[in-house]
Amino acid sequence: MSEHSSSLMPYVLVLVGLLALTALTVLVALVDFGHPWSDAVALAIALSKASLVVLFFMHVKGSTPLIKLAAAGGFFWMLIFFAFILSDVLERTTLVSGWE
Amino acid sequence: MSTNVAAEASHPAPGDKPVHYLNWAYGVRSWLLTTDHKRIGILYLISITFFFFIGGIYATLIRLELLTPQADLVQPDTYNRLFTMHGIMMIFFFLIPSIPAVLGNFCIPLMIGAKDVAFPKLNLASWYMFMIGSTMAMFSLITGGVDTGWTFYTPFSTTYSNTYVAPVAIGIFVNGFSSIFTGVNFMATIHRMRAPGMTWFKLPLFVWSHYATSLIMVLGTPVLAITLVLVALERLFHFGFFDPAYGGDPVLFQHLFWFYSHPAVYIMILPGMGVVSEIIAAFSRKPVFGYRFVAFASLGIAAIGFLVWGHHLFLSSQGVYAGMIFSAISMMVAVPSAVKVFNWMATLFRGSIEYSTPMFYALGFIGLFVIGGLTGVMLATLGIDIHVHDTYFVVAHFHYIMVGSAVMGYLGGLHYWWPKITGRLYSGFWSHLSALLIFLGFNLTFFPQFLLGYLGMPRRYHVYPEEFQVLHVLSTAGASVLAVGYVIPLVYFLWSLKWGRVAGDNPWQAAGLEWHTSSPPPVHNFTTPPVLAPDAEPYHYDEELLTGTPSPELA
Amino acid sequence: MSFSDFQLIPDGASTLASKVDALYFFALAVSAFFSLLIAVLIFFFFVRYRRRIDGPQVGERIHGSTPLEIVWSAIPFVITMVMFVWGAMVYYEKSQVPADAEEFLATGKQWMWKFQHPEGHREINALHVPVGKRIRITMTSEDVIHSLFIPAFRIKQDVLPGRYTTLWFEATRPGTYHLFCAEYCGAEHSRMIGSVYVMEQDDYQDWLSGGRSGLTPAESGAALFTQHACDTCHKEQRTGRGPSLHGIAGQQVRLASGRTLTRDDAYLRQSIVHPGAELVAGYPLLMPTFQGQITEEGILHLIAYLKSLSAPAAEYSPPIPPEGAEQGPSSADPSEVNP
Amino acid sequence: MSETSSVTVHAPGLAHHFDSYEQQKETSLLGMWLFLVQEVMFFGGLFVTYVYYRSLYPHAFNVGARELDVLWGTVNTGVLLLSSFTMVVAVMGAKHGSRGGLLAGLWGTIGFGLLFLGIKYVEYSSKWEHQLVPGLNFDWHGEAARGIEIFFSLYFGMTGMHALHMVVGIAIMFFMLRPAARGKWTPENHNFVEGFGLYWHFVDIVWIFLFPFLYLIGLASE
Repeated sequence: MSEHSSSLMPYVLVLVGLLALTALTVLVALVDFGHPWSDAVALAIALSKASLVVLFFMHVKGSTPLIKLAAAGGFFWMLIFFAFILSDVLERTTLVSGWE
Repeated sequence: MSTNVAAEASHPAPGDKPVHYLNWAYGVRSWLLTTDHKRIGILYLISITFFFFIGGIYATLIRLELLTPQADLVQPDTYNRLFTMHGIMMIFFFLIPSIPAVLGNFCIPLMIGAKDVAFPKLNLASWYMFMIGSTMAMFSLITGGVDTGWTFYTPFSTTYSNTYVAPVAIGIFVNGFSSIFTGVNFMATIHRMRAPGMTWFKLPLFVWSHYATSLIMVLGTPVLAITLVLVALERLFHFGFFDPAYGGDPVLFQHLFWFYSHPAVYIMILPGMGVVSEIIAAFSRKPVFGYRFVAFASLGIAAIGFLVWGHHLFLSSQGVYAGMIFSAISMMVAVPSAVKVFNWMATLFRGSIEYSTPMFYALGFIGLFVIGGLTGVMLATLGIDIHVHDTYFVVAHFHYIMVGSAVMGYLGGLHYWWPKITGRLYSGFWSHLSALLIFLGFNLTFFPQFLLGYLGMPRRYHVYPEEFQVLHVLSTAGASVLAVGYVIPLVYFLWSLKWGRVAGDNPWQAAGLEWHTSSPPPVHNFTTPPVLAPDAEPYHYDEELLTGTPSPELA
Repeated sequence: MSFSDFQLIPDGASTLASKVDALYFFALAVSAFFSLLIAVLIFFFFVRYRRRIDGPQVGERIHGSTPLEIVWSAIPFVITMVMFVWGAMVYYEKSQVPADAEEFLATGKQWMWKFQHPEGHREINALHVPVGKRIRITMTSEDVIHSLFIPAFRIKQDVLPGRYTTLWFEATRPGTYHLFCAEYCGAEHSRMIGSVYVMEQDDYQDWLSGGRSGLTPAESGAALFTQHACDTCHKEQRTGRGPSLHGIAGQQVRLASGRTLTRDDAYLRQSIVHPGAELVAGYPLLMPTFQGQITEEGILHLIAYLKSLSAPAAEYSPPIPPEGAEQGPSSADPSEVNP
Repeated sequence: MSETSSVTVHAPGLAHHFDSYEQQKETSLLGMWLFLVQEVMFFGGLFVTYVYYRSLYPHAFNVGARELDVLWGTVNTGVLLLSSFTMVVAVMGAKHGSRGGLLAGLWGTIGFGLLFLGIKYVEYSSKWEHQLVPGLNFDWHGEAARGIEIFFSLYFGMTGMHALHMVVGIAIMFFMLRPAARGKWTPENHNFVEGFGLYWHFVDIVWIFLFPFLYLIGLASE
């Protein structure tokens, strides 16, 4: 593990960034970007915030490859889980005009 | 490997009673508060044996009822509770913990040369979670049982069933954490606790298969947990999640349920495959053919096995193309499975094969797994599944995998490591006999069910058309043989504890670190921590190894 | 056919049956080959390489062979892909409902099957069908999930509440065959069974004319339409408070939320049971919910009626319901329906 | 783990089955991360249910979300982010042997955590008054009622599971206060504090995703 200095300053900056992104996500929610884009923007901001927390607060930046793998692996597997379940529902709702 | 191991087992001075993990402390407290992985393995062994026989009693009643086409032994309500509780007991409280929590717990630290698992307290917590979860399930059993089938399909489970669904669901939820804790523990142990020199490709294949199993436990079990929470919320508070009456979609439940419950089958079978690799190598006295391929096949089965759950939904009104994707991926599980079988065959080739009980179980495992696996491919074939879905064909298929393979693997492993666990040998004659009875009884029980399935006999029927009776009678006859076969080991294992011959440290003259400590092992596994030489290899058998007493079953 | 004869393969009585069987026999042959291969190898090696007192005490140290691994990975891969493609073709055929198939209706409920013929005949736990005709069954459930399974036709489809599923077949051999519920549905699951009677077409016509036919689904739907006073708002021309329902089935519709949907059976069902779920653009939510007031069968009838309403409303004349259908409906007071 | 010399006299805080602090620390961090992977899949099940029903009832979800209070949601997001920061303070305190820093961080986190739950309570009770609690007290007149019922089932399911994780976390922190004051955690071994910090940050991340997808959807289009 990397030895950081005892300064809290970097974490304060991260906190400020997180609060700013929170404000940003509320503000852009007031703008209508059209169907997929509003969600995409909200998701992008949420992912940025989560990345900040994971990398700095949870010290993944500077940790061993194994820890990085565990962190990324969990997220990756959840994406697979999403992709396969949604492959069914999206087929039924959009490709074939199915039940609503 | 023995020549490469720095530390040999300690042999106390003659006349001195050796201190080991079983006798260093006595009393209930020393067991219930133990953090020793070996003692926790024993705790699990006792608990799951109990649930195995409870589940077996249900199975017996089911088979007796099905002797005749009419409902003459039990009423429909009772029958539905019987097969539900049989499934729940056997799957969640016996099969899933069986090999990992008993043999894996006992052997993995020994095999990798560690003093204990990474998180000994978590290991104990896992057993307590198991006990709490199983107690809740037992509570439901005593107060009237559950009739939803072990699959809890909605909206039947959330709205229409009048039985104790919620306590059982919560029991399985709690028990899920026992599984998750075990998985986390094994993964951390295998990553971080290996002895110096024990590199990844020197690990026994049993450890590899448990690594793959742990992946499934960690990635899959939480999804079942949250699904059962949603079922409980819908049932208890009428939150809308799965019942169409509230706008929900019951097919989503099936997706979520099978996301765990299909890979759960691999939680049962992968450790069994690990056991078979160990046994085949030990009793052919050969390295496992294609070691790396067998190791990666375990990971391959775990990874691909996660992406095939949709084959349970081919007829649930899942999308046609989604069904095809799931079918194609399901087929691919056949490849790593076949790789394992062929490698085991090649391991037997030019071996020095010993006729022993663990070997009988291992070979029985392979034969039954081949049948179970190939019929699994048939079920994954969309065109065949239209007809055999939800029939006895499915019942026969998964019993070939879960009982034919997983239970044979478990019993094989138990016979293989019993001398290490207890320091005693069991009766050769009785163990051969019971292995034979189990193999024959199993096939007589479940092979007719393939035929029944293709004839169209649906699952979960307690009355059925008369033309199916002949095959049902055969099946019940087989079940009675199977039952005898399962009771015999209970007797001779218990008998061996007191009267069995003393095993010695390495009765099979097997390679592997676990055989290089005393039987039963000392409290901290090794008197001197083992170190592997750089040129050490797994399953290294040569004439030098064969010192000491000859194998007990040959003698 | 005789039930007492012992069989290993069930009777096949549909066009699909021979296709499923052919695939099954292929898979069976593959499975038998590999099972026997492994069994023979086990026995042969077990005997040939058994440890003898005077023989080698350890096995030969063979570590592996990558070419062999590739070969025995490729063989199962190729075979399973053949099975996948073949199986997918059969499945695709099963899932593509022919457009010209006659539409039967089925509802499952704990624990019985209710069928209705296009001519209006109703049956419970029995289904009479003509040989050589394509028939599709539109199915739904009143309660839990069921599954309609006719082994002789090698056909099965889950029946879900709140959703329509379809199963189609063409019977090829007259006879009496089993009909099962294959999805566990509660206490009397194993008694949710019946018989399928496949008849020669002439016999079927005789059977149809012999029984009391009752109303066709569309006629029953028309009766329900007036009985529930739907016609007070949904008029033929766009003069009512609700949209005209003539010729809408299967057409695109723009919703208040801005999306466009096809008005298929599922949409029509939802619009009756939960009118507010997806509002048509331009119409306020005035319609009350009919959840629990009309049976699933009745909803199927209403949909059949809506589908029978043709688009050119100008020349349209309403179908004349047969005698007996009008008493109930006409007596209903339109003012009772409070929007 | 490369060290072969077994430690006969164990150092304080080093469990018997580990050879070094290094091995113990790495192992405990790995174990915690694996536990979090499990948590990801647990909440993943909830999120997939959300996405599934949102694709079925897009309009109803937008309408339902308008019943939530964006202001309270935003404030709570800020509160939770602050609690994550105080958790960092606690871990830093433990790492540098500062008992005061550790205790201040823990108290701060407990305080913000309780504040979050308090605001959540205010929100929940207003949903109860507006008859928006599915099953128990739900009455919605107007369009898209069924989709809205599902939305609120998910709202309570997801925020409830999240709140439950916070309650567990706060309870654990109360149990950590005494050992923290007594100096149980040293710069060599504060793995428990660090592992708990990971847990707390994870709970924060869950909220980071819950907030926009429950509170902010359809804000512009409806």
